[in-house]
Amino acid sequence: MEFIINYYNYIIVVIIMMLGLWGMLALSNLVKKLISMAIFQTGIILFYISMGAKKGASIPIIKQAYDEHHHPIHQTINNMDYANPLTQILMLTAIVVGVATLGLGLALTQRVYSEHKSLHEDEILETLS
Amino acid sequence: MQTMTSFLPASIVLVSFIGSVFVFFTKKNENLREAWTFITAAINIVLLFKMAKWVLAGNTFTYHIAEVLPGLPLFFKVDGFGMLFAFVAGSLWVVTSLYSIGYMRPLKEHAQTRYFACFALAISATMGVAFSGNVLTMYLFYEILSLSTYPLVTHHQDAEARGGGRKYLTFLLTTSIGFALPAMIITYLNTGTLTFSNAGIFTQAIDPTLLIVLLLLFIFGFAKSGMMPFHVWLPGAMVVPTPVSALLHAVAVVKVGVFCVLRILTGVFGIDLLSSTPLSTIVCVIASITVIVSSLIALTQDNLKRRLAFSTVGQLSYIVLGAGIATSFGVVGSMTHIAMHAFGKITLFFCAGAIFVATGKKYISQMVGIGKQMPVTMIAFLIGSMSVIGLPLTGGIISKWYMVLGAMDSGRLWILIIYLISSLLNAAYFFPIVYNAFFCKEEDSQFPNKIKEAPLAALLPPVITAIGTVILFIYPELFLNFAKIAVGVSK
Amino acid sequence: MQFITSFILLVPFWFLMSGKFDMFHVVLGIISITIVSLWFGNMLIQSPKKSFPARLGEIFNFIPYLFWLLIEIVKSNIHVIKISLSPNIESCINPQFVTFKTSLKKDFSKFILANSITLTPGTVTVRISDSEFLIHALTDEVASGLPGDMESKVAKVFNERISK
Amino acid sequence: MIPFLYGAGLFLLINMVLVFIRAVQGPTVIDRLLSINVIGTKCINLIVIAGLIFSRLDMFVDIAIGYGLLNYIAAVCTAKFYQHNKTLSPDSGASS
Amino acid sequence: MIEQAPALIVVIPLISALFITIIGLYQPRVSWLLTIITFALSSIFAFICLKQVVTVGPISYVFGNWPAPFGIEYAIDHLNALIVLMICVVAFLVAIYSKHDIIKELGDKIPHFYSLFTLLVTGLLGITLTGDAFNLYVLLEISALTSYALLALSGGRAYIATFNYLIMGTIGACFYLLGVGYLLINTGSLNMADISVILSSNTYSYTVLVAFLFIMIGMWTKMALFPLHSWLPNAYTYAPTSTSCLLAPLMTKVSVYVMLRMMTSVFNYDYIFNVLQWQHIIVALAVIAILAGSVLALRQDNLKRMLTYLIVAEIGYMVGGAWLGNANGFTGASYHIIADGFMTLCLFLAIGCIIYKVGDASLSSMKGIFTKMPITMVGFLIGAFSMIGIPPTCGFFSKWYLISGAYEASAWAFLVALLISSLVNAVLFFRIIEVGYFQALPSEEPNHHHPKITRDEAPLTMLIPLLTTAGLLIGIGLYTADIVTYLIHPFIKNFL
Amino acid sequence: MILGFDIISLSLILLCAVLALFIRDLMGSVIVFGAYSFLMCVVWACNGAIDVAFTEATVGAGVGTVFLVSTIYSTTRIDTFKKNRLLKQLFMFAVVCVVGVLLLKTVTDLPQWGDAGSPANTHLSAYYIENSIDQTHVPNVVTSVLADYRGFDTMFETCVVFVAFIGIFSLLRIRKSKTKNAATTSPTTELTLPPHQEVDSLIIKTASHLMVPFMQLFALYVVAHGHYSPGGGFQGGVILGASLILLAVSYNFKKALSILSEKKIILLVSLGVLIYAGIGVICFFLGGNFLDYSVLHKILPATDTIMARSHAMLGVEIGVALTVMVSMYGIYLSLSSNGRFDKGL
Amino acid sequence: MTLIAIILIILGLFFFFGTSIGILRLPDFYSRAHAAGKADTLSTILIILGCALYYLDYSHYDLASFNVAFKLFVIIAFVFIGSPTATHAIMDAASSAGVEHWSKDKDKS
Repeated sequence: MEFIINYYNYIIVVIIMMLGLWGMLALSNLVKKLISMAIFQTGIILFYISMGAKKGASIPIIKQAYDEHHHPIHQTINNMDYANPLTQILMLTAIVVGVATLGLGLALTQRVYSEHKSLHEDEILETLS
Repeated sequence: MQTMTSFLPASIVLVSFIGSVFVFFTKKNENLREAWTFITAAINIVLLFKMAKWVLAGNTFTYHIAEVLPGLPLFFKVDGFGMLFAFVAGSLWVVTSLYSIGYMRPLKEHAQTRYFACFALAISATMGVAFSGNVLTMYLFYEILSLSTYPLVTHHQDAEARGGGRKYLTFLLTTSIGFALPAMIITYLNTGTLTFSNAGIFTQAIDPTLLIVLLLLFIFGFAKSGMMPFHVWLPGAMVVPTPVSALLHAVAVVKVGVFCVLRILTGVFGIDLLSSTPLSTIVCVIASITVIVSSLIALTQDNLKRRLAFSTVGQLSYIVLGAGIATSFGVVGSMTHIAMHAFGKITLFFCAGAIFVATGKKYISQMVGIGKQMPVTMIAFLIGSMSVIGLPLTGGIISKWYMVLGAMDSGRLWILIIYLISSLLNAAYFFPIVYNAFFCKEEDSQFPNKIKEAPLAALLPPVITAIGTVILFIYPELFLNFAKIAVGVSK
Repeated sequence: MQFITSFILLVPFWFLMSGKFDMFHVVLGIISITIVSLWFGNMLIQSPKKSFPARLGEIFNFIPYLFWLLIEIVKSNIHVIKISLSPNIESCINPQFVTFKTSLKKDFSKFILANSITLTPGTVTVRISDSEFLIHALTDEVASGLPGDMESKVAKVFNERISK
Repeated sequence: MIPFLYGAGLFLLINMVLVFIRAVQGPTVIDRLLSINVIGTKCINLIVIAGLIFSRLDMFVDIAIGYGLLNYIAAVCTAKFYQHNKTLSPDSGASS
Repeated sequence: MIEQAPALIVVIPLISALFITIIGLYQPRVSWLLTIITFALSSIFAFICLKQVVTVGPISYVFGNWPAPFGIEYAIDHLNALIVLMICVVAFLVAIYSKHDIIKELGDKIPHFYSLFTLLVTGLLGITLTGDAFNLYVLLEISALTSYALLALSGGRAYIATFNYLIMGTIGACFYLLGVGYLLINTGSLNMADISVILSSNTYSYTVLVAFLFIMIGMWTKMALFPLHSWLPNAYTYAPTSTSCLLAPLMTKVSVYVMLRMMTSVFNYDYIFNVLQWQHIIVALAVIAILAGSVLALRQDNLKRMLTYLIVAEIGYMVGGAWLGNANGFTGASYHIIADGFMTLCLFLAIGCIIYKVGDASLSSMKGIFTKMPITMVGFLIGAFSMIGIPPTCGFFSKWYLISGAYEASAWAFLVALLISSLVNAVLFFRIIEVGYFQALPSEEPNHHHPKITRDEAPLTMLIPLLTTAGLLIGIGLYTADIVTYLIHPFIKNFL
Repeated sequence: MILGFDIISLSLILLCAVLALFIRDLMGSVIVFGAYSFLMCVVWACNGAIDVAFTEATVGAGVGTVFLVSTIYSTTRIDTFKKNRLLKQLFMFAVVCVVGVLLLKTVTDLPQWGDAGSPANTHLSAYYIENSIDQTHVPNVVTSVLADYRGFDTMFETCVVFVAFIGIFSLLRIRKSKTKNAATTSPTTELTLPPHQEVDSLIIKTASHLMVPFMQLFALYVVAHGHYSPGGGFQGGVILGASLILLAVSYNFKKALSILSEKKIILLVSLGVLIYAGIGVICFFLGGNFLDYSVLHKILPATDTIMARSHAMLGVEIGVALTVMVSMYGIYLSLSSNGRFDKGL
Repeated sequence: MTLIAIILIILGLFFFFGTSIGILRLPDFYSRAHAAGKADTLSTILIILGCALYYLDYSHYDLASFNVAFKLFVIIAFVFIGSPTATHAIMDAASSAGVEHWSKDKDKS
């Protein structure tokens, strides 16, 4: 039980990723493939975020005091108090990349549909052969 | 003995190459085009003579082209053997060019420009092989030769030519990439060098099994030498116009193959290594089998060119056999035999071509009594076949003599027997032709009793080469000395 | 005019959001507000000719309406929850579509009316076509009580005259 | 107070599971849309509560606003889809 | 400006892509010129970098002036300086080449094409130069997205093919990202050099293995190693010719480079070859890839499609070479990246010319092509010779090293596969040559009077890149020793 | 991190994912997938990753759903089922299981969830947290790392958006009037859209009137205050774009294009990246490395090197916002009108 | 103050519970939309209001906290406008798409 609680995120990550991967490879509908792709990507994002989480830490925005010229006053900052910013930045990028890929995939889907009048992979392959 | 760096070898290769380019771009004017051929051939000869003088004095030329792999440059090195071969190729090129004109023009062959250009390119590559200083360079020019002769082989561009061309390239490329290339690389990895040297390059101890494998890979890798079972391309390529067969079988292609094998045997393995290990026997056995089998096949052929082709296969194995004996005399003999056989065989091919030009006949059975119509041609044919068989008054005897000497030196009597049998077989497949040509019964003769030779341009070359064959008997030193220098035997 | 009005409307929004009053952020704010007002001022303020006091009046009228609406919302929630928690749902509801015509003219007042109807007990606006409201009512009594006094309240807020 | 907020959040989540049952059940797509929309709105609350638990509500509130806006837009878009595409069952849907 | 050269290599195309888009709104035809200028400049800077690397040693360029593990670093060593130069030159040549082709195939989408084109190359350049594992992912995605768009531009069957590519490419990129995640969780760093240092000071755990595995699988998917190759042939076949000319030489090669890079600068020899000991499996995979690629190529009738299968085989060369685990194999793999890049380029350019003039690239339409387009065919022949491995073209030398490596590692299957593939290539290309050479004639005429096939060459903007590439193939071949001693060996020295 | 929230919402997420993949009606799966993203966003907020949560809420859930819906609108909702697929699915299931087991085996090797002492949480990230304020004066570490320490990444991230837009635009755009090669484009590329009626919804329109300006201002606020609170260029840009999308949805394309014409869209989308890259290039000319903002203090008024970084980050964020806004809008327009730019969702 | 906040939140939760039950139990789409549209809005408003109060109290009514409170009001305002609109849109969509509505008569027959 403790194991599951300690590693719950990671287990879910694996399951989600594999679900997405399976969907990408096995499902026939192009839009569903893309949705699976997005699921796969979120799985990875969840993985990164999970590794950056810290028990008892706050968000990575530093509580800062400022002087009258609006310049920050120097203070010592403890790494343990704030969540990991690095993984978050990486994942910001990953999300944007994900949505860009999704958009492009959707554009392609539309074109495939107008070309083959179907979104079903097997049907499209049938029309090609 | 001194080594000098000189652009000369490279220039010979380049001249032919440039000649080929010129030929290609002067397709409009036939005379100008062929003038280029002759001009380049003449320049080549001059350059060759210039070099020959130095080489005979015991010097070697080197020229470093480019260092393509670290420690493994492309470079030319001219020694006696290379010189010998270059001489053969260069001088016969002139004759063949002349013959080509005489052959192509009357038959109104198409795409003559391409033909001459590729011809020059092939010679360029041949020279490259002759002068190459290491296996890599040799391999390079070997491949270029294979590719540049492809348009020649498929000159007719019909279904038959296609089949022949396919066979040609399949065998040559398969063997060179499949066998020679790995052999070369393995050799390099084991020795660190690929430069030819008379002592061989396998200086440190090498696994004997590996050596055997390498030997086989090399011998079969240079399949232009026609070792059985990779000889198939050779008769297959007989569909070509006769001058090309002449080039293929007498001058450039097959000789390059044999040259390469000889170079490998002497320059890479070295005579000492060969004779001190079972390698020598292996080479001899392979070559002997080829000699006998090909001669037997030649006996059964009715198409004159095919018979000549199988004869070539046999003769090539002769040469390899000579080197395989691994004694100085044997090697000298086999080197010289390249030249002797070249002159002899090219005469034969020229004659076959002349017959075709004059009468359109291809088959031996149709040539009964031809001597009455084309006496000059058939006399040249006779001389050529004598040289191939190895009878006195022709150059062939000289080289065979050395080979026999070599065989006796090595103390392997069975090789002598092989030589004997094969000579007999040679005689068996050549003399009936000549006999039937001149001495057939009146009623069997298929030709009118009227002299009607081929045009002069087609007639002259066989005569020249036939005379050359005879001259080589009188002055064998012309080539013999090169060979002796190459092997290091005193003159 | 639209620009100025929307600018004035947006300024407090920005500064209450921002909460930073140093020079840098104020300038940023002004720039942002200007951009938005220039670009979308005509969208926020649909009737450019209306005078400023009239606008203020609308806002003041709107506040009591809002309170009334809040009470109605709470009522409606209690109503919905009563229904959904009642053990026998099917007996206490009788869903039906009801239509009625409104005499409100302005789009904005129609919008307020529609949303108010949605938030008040038992009714949801489904569609407005011209002046006809299609409404889904959950029970019979609310269906019969439409549109009630809401329409007049809305009209009062926006100074509209209704024909009833 | 924090445990209370924690409990409140958990209660919200459990309720979301209940709403989600409707999304699973259907029966029509629009039912799903409705329940998902409700879940979306509740997520705003959840984020605000999470902000309080982190005691950094000033930071979380921006997300909540953005979230509300985007949830609204997504819902409107989907609704618009059905307004254009006047059928519910996919089989007779856009194939006309 | 010289010390900024590493950044400029990437920044110039990036900015020019934006300008192309803007100017393209008003002057679509200018975009071609801009693209050419861009890559000329990039090539110059790449060359400066190369020179500097050779004389001074590896360069490190940090963006934003943050020290290496904290900021993003461009680590330019001997090999990637070379590859960057190759990418720039290839892009330059394809840019010149594309002028007429694009006008013919895409019509009014010219500025978009060039913008995407430039960005694609930006991405590839960045991938090659970067020393940051995550930056690599972003650039990977840039190049991937642009390539999806570029591939699909020609329409028709390209759409579904590209869609499949998109799915596979995303899987590859995601796997890579996952691998980087596992590295991050182990080391807390993203800088390759830094990761390497941290990794080698720790014991290798199971997670490191998974990280390595996922990065490799990701890259194999991207480079279309055999069982994962299914997307490649269709995607490249149905694409606009200029796109396939650009993508075929670069995309897969850069992925191979990433694999090499990961093996060398993140993990180390000891881990890969002594701890994991997968080399036998992967070389076996490479063997299968080579054989399968060759055999499948034999079955194709369309030249473009045939070439795509050859790429699959060539990928096997490089992967196998890299995993032989010795200097020669690694040299072969690295050198083959360059060689194969130009080889593929040459062939694709030639086929592009043929398609431009003849209309399609099926084998039957090649009849009499030698008479019709002799210059194009010269280029094609040289490319084909390089593919087969005939000296002095560079294809021979890469094969040389690969065979050497295979021999040293006693990977006999790989050696044989290399040879077989060479032979299959020979068969393939000579089949084409035969068709082009022979079927010109109506054959049965007795006097061999052939109907004149008029010469009809592609425009000069297409021929010049083709011949340049062909020349480069030979030139690179002749300078192999320099490339190997001054660029590849210094790179490998640290690894082995 | 809030454990209970996480566990329940993750379970819910899993359900959503499964549901999204197995609903037959594509609209249904898109809707459920929207919920999936929203819930994901909650998880991230609970894990302390608020910038990610913000981005996911805007980019992933909001705009992503809109894109999916537009695509389905332009194509079809039917997901036909064929039996012969089953074998492939089973095979893939086996493959995926293998990979999954491989990954599950690593789980125990990983540091525990929320372990502050794991390498990932100590090496680089500690440096950023401890030095961000001193080196850049930006309390939001995410922003400072995003725009400065790893600004080069972000530039390309913006570029990705740009690429996506240009790619989609060039793929889909069909110009009716001046297609010279109309004969070459096969008639099949002309898609038969469902019969289109203008749906004139007064309520939605009026609501958007009210909301759009405030949304815009809020978005600009998010961009401007990225240093102090979550948000920044991407999130702000997406909200800006989303507000435009809202307008386009509630009105029609004519209105939509009158706000931003096609030409302007292309112009602005490049301009945004250009601002970013341009700031980097200015750094060149001032003698710094690419994107070394500290040299900008030479031209920015009244700033030292550290404030220069802070201010340049804002400039960069504006560029990002511009690109993201316009490209999201442009992508929506392309997708929903199937490239015709005349009528759509 | 905290107490008021707690009461508000609990009320909000209660309403939300009602919503979920309603969504689950009500027989047809339109009536469910009633539950969703109404209770959802109110519960959100209540919970956020409670949070705002609590936060003000917690941070001792300083300037920054009013800022936050304002933002929370913005949320409320958006929900106030958005939620009915969304409900309306969905309803309209349903009726356009032709979702059958439940009625007593039909159920009986």
